[in-house]
Formats: sequence, C-alpha cells, structure tokens
Amino acid sequence: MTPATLYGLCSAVLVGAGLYGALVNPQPLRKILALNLLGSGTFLLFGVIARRGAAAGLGGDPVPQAMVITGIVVAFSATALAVALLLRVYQETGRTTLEQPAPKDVV
Amino acid sequence: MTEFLLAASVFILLMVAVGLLRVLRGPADIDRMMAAQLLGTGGIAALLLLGTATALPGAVDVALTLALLAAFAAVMFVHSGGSS
Amino acid sequence: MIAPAALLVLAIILPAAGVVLALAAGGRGAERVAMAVIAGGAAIALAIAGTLWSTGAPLSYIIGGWAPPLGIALRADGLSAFMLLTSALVIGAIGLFARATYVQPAGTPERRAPLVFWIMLMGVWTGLNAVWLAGDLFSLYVALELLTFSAVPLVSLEGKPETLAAALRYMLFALIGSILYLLGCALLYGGYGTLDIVLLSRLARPEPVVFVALALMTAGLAAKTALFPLHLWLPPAHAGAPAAASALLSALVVKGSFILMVRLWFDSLPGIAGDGAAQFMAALGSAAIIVGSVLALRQERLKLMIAYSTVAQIGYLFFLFPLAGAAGDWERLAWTGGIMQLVAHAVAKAAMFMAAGLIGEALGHDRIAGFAGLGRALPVVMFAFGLAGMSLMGLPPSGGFVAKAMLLTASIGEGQWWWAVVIMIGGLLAAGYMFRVLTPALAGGAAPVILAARISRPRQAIVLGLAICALLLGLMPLRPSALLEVGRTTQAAEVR
Amino acid sequence: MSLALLADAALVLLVLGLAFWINAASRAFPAVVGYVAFGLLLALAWLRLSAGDVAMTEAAVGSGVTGAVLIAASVRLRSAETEAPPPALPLRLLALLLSGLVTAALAGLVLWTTGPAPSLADQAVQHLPGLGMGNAVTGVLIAYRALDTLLEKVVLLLALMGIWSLAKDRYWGGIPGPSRIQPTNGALILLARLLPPIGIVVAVYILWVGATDPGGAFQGGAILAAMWLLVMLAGLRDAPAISRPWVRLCVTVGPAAFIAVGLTGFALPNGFLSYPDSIAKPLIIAVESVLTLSIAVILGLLVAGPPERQP
Repeated sequence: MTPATLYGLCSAVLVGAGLYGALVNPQPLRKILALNLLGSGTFLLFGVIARRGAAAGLGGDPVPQAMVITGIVVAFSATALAVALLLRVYQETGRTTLEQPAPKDVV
Repeated sequence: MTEFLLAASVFILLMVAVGLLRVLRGPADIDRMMAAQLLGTGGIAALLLLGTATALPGAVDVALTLALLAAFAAVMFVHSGGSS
Repeated sequence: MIAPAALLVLAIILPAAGVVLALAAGGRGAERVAMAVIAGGAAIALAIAGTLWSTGAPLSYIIGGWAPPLGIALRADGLSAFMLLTSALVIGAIGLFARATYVQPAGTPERRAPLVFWIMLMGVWTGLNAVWLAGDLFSLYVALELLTFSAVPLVSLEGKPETLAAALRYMLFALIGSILYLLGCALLYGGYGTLDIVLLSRLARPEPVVFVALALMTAGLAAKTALFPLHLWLPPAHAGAPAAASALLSALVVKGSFILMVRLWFDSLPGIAGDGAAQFMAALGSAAIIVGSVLALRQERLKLMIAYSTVAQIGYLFFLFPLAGAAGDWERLAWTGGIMQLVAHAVAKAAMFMAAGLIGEALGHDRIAGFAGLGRALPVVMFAFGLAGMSLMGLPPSGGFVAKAMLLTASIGEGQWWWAVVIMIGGLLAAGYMFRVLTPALAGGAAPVILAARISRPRQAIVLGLAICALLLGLMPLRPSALLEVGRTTQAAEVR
Repeated sequence: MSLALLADAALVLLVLGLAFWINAASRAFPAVVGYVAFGLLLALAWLRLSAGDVAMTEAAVGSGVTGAVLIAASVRLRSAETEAPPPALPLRLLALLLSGLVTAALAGLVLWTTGPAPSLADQAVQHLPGLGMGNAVTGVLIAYRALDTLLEKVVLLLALMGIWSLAKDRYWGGIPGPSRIQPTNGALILLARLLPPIGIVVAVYILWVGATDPGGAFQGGAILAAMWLLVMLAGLRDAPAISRPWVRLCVTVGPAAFIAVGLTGFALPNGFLSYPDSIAKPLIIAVESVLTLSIAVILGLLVAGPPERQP
C-alpha cells in the first residue's frame, strides 16, 4: 500500500462520515461541522489524485492542489456565512435548531 | 538518521493521541482547549520531524503558520469566555 | 473594436466588476452601477447572440492564452445565447422593478437593503453568465458558489425570523450540493486529467469512475435545482424573499444548476448515462410536477403557491434527459422544447412573482381567500398575472404552450407516451391552481376592495411587459430552433 | 511496513478518530475543539502528500480562521443548546446506507486505480519560467487558472456582503461584535503586542516566497487577518465600522486591481488575464500584494461578523 492509497481511503471515510453527519444531525452548527468534514474529505481526494500525478520534479500535480486552495477559501466563506445566519436565527428566535416546515407545507 | 527522525515522529504522534483523549474526555472545556493546544505543539513537532526526515518542501513554513494560528485559536477561546 | 469572442469575458467580468465597484462606491452609487451594468450586460448578451445567429458557429475564448487542459476556455453555443438573453431580459426587468423598493434617498446615510440588493443582483448575474459560458467543470463550481452566496442573502433580506431560517436551510442544502458536485470533479480529474468540457467529452468512457462522478454530481445539482424529493428548501425560501428577489431566484437561480446538469449529461459526458438513468430523472421530474402542483393547489398564500408551482415547472425540464439524448428529429424538437420551457418559465415566473409582490403591497397581505374583486382594483396587475399563468398552464399562444407542445409531440414521436400523459395532467393541475386565484379575483366581491397602498404605473407596466414577453415567446414556430442548435450538432458529430 | 508508512497510518487513524468524535460528541463545543485539532492534523497529512501550499492554507484557513468562527459561535450558542431529537430510525438507516455507499464507491475507486494518474504537472512547470515563477501552484492560481481565482475573490466579497446583510437596519454601517472589548486580560494584551509584529513579518515572507516555494497571497492574508483579530480580541483596537471608507477601499482594492490587470491583457496578444513576459513577475507580485491586503481585511471582517452596534 502506498501512502497515497492510504490517504485515499481516509478521504473516502471522511466523506462518508461528513455526509452522514450532515444528513442526520439535527443541530445546524453540527451540520456545518459535518459539512466541513465532507469538504475536507473531498479536498483530500484531490490531494491524493495530485500526489498520484507527481511528475516534472514536483511532488504532485499542481492543478488539483490549486483547486483545493480555491475550495478551502470558498468552504471557509460558506462556514462564516452559515454561522452568521445561524447566530442571527438564534438572536431572533432563541432557538438553535431549525424547526420543521409547517405541516401544511409538507406532503 | 532518517529512521530515527521517523521513529521520533511516530512516537510524538502517539503522544498526541494520548493528549487527544483529554480533548475527548474533558471534563471542562478548558481542559479540551488546552489539550488541543498541546496537540498543536505536538503536531508541529511531528511535522518538523517528518519534514526533515523526508525532505518535504515548505515544512518549516507550514510549521510557522501553524504555530501562529494555533496560538490564535487559543486566544479566541479565552476571549469567548469559554473557560467554564 | 472588440473581437466577438472577447465579449464572453466581458459578460462575466462586467457584473463582477459591478459587485466590486458598487461595494466601493456604496450608498446611491450601488444602484447607479447596477443600472449601468444592466445596460451593458444586455448589450453584451445581444451582441453575443447576434454573432452566433449571423455566423451560425459557436464562440470560444481562451483565458490568458493558456489553452485547456492547463487553462480555461469560455464557450458560447446556442444554449448559452438563449440563456444570456433570458437572464439579461429578466434581470433587466427585475432591476427596473426594484428601483422603487431599493432606493437610497439623496443625502441620507447608506441603507442596508438597497446596497445588499443591488450587489447581490450583480452577484447572481456574474454567477449565471459564468454558468452559461464557462467551459470547465471547476470554473462551473466557482460559478455555482457565486450563485449560492448571492442568492442566500436575498432570501433573508427582510430579516424576518422565518426568512432567516429559510435562508439557513437553503444554504445547508446548497452546500451539500456543491460539495457533492466538487467530489465528482475530483474523480473526473483523477480519471482523465482535465475538467475541460470538450476534452472530457472526447476522453470519457463508460467506466466506474465516471458513473460514480456523474451520480454524485447529479445528486448535488438536483439538490440545488430543488428537484423532487430534494425540493423542501425551495418554497419557504422563494416565498419568503422580497418580490424582486423571489423573481430572480425562481426564474433564474435554480436554472443555473439545471443547465450545469445539462452541460454534464449532454456535453461533458455524452452518452455515458444509460437510458434507465435518463428515465429515472424524468420520473423524478414527473413526481415533481404532480406533487408540486397538488401542493400549489392547497396553498393559502399566493407567494407560497407560486413557489410550489416553481417546484412543478422545474419538473418539466427533466424530460430533456430521456427525450433529447440521442441525435434525431424528435430529439432536436425535445431539445428546443425543454430549453423553451426553461426560458418561458423564467420569464413568466418572474412576471408572476413581481405581480404577486404588487398585489401584496396593494392589499397588505397575500392570502388568496381575500382576493375577491381584485381584478377591478388592480386590473393591469391581474391581467399580467393571468398572462403569465397562461404560460404556466401551457395555453396557446404562450411560451409555455410552445414548450409543452414540443415536449409532448417529441415524447409521442419517440414512443415515450407516458411523459405526454404527465405533461397533460400537469397542465390541468396548473389550470386548477391558477383559476383558484383568478376566479375570485375576476368575479368581484360583495364589497369593493380597499387598497392599502397605491401602485405606481411604471411598475405595473414592467410586470405587464414581462408577461407579454412570456406570451410573445408563443409566436415561436413549433420546430427545432436553429440558434439553439449552434455548437450542438457539431459537438455531437465530433463525439459519435 | 516502512516507518514512514507507519507514521502515515498513525496520522490517518488520528484524523478519522477525530472525525467520528466531531460527529458523535454530545455538545457542540467539544466537537468544535475536535475540529480545530482535526484541521491541524490534516495540515500534516497535506504535507505528507507533498502539497505544502495546501498544508499552509489548511493550517491558516481550514483549521485556524474557520476554528475561530466555530469556537465563537459554539460559545454564543452554548446556553441555548438543547437536545434536539435525531431523525427517526429509518431515516438514520437510509442516511447510513447512503453515506456507506458513497464511501464504498470512493474506496473502491481509490483501490482499483493504481499507478500514475494523468497529470498536468509537466505543462504547468514548462511555462513557469515565462512567468518568472518557481512555484507551480502559484502559477496555476495566478496565471493558468486565474479566472477561477478572480471569481473566487468575488465570492469572498459576496460572502462578506452576505454577512453584513444580516445586520439589523439600525446598526447598518456600525461596528461588528456585540460590545467593545476592554483590554483587561494582561496575558492577552502582552500576546497581542508581541505576536503581530512577528506575524506581519511571517505573512510578508510567506507572500514573497509564494513565487518560488509554498506560500502566496491567500496564506499570507490569512496570517495577517489572524494578527488583526488578535489585536481586536485583546481590546487594543476596536473593530472598524463597516461604513468607514478605508474598510470599503481595502476590501475592494485587491479584486479591483486583479480585474484591472486582467483587462489590460486585452492589449496583449494573449488577451484577458495574460501578463507581458518582460514584467510578468513584478506585475504578479504587485497584484498578489494588493490581494493579500484585501484578503486579510475580508477574512478579518468575515470572522468579526455583522455589525451589532452603532459607530
């Protein structure tokens, strides 16, 4: 087993864990955390692919690495915006959970 | 020499794992935070060892960044009054 | 003289520069910048569409001279031209409509809502034009995020608790969606070493990595497009936003992720997904039509009804997948029909949400039960609402009719009559929820309606103008559009 | 198993253990602390994947600044944290099935595809001398895929506007944060006086070496932002009112300069976002410097949150 394969498996498990947490956890803050796990797993997969594409004296393909940097920046912005929204919802309602949509709205 | 550095980094990572238990168990939030800080220090040490052992480019600069930012996270915690 | 291909860059950079400038200028400057961008953007869209129309060939521009796979290319085909024109028309109307709401009086301190609205309007436009033009799947990811980051604040613009919660739920859905999409990008890059759409279409083979990537990306984009059963976030978000923002979200923003799905299925990975997958997508679309329409029928508030109608109308778009997949006359008809449905819905839905906004302003509420006699009190607005409704129902002559007729004919021509049944049922249900609003409004109540506020004529005229555009789309001949085929046939030929 | 692989395995186990803990912790705060540690270990993993630039970004942004946002939020929400019931068992099983399926599919692909992957490394390196760059990742970000980087800056601006838009109308143009922080904590004040000068030097250094080694505008900007936040947290300086002209100028000047340089490319043979060969390096460094400033201010303000009091 090469290190790249090892980290590839790690990214697969991270994606699964993040997806499960994002789907199941009822608290928005925990959902945001889980989404960050999901994002980290995704980025790590890019990293593994970059590592396997090592050539030209570089330790990895720089293109996916650059994509990850862009992705991390976007993920941070998303976290900041989602957290700010959550804090404002809490300010207005005193609740830290999202109530389910009113019964008449759902099937 | 490389073997020794690698072994040392594995050892430090294991120590970090022990410290991690404190993060998980608490009991107080400040315990968790301090444990995370310790983990930061250990992580930087492991990083420097690994970096030297396998001649990774930029390891020292990453360590520098980590050191600055880890201190920052601790400050954020202290400021948040989360020491209960 | 600017080279025609350079217009592709300007279409994206003009609204992007607008965002930066509006924030730097602040206050009254934001609206002025937005108006200039609307004028410039419309001219650029017309110029690009005109070039494609006259030359009959697609345009492409390589950024910085770095050709793909290393660099990024922008490409405009017939679909891009249609979408550029639609977004310019709808955003222009919304911008003019919103001037009355988002004013910044001279000499007063900067206000929050106007600045945010104008900046986000240009943000949405940047994202949309980037979706229509980007030729690279990762650039399209950034474009999707541009859409998310400008759409979410529009939902919560009024700061009411329920809209804040709706915005948060929308944000969480959108984030899962974009990460799943990004995951697919990683797999495709790992498989073929490029994310350029044209290069991928040549390299991609039906193999596991592509199937997994396509499944993940489609699921993520479906969440962003609010395809049934991932539609739960849409109604509260679109109904809770202010009217101009609802119009923008329902008409255009959800279409961004849909077009990306089209680019994925038809352009990047043509012929990879089997017929079963295409049938499955259309089945979900059918479920969206039925469930969305039934729920629209049961809503007591007008804006929620319109939002559920969006869930239903999005469903029709998914008939593209089984009907327009192959090369053939019926398939070309379905292609035009599906894209026309998108355009017609965008125009009609924007008009409808703005009309609903005016009704809400005039009455002080939007409960359908209190609409008796509204036709006499707000004749122009109700007329515009009715015209837009005709398009949703698919009555001739309207854009919606043309679109649904083409989809219907194509589905029968291709021997997939079951989709024709769904299209007809959907039309009936749409008629049901439209008449629930129109009948009391036109019948006249016992007492004359007392309006809480007067609605200025120009704003009524904008809504009516857009509704008439939805009607005029119905003049389009019932055959495949030549413009829409630009860049499509050649590409299909290249692949096959 | 070689020692290096053993270190990798230990790292992976730690990362995964933390990931599960972040999901499973009963309260938000411990989960967030776990996330900060997680980001740190992930930076290590990135370094092991020979991605120094990413490791630095992960350390600065993924763990550092994101951690700061999450810690502050979890503390503010702590008093109201309630035990929300998890979804019904069938839904949980469905989610488990779904995420298990995705994990299995990804793991399968990782195991089956062996050998070298297609790569653009050769092409990326080949054109670097023309740009005067030595770091291929910087080359990708600022030249080959500069459009993505440019649009990502617009995303940052929109995120900032989005967060500001959550202010109450009466506080528009005001100061982020619920109240001015009083400089009372001696240790914190000392740190906030001591660390920023070092941080600024490091940030400039990281920006500068980004041309040849891991580093660049984003990493440098993130460090600067952290130092600025540190000064604010210690109470030495209050956050600025968001209506201040210098705030608006700082957040927009970087993206504006990037767009302007991009447009001047139209005068060159290669068009939009191309750089003239002779002055490519100074031009790129100039753009990156201005971008660093904007990124620092934007990141700092993203963490500071919407205005909550009048100026």
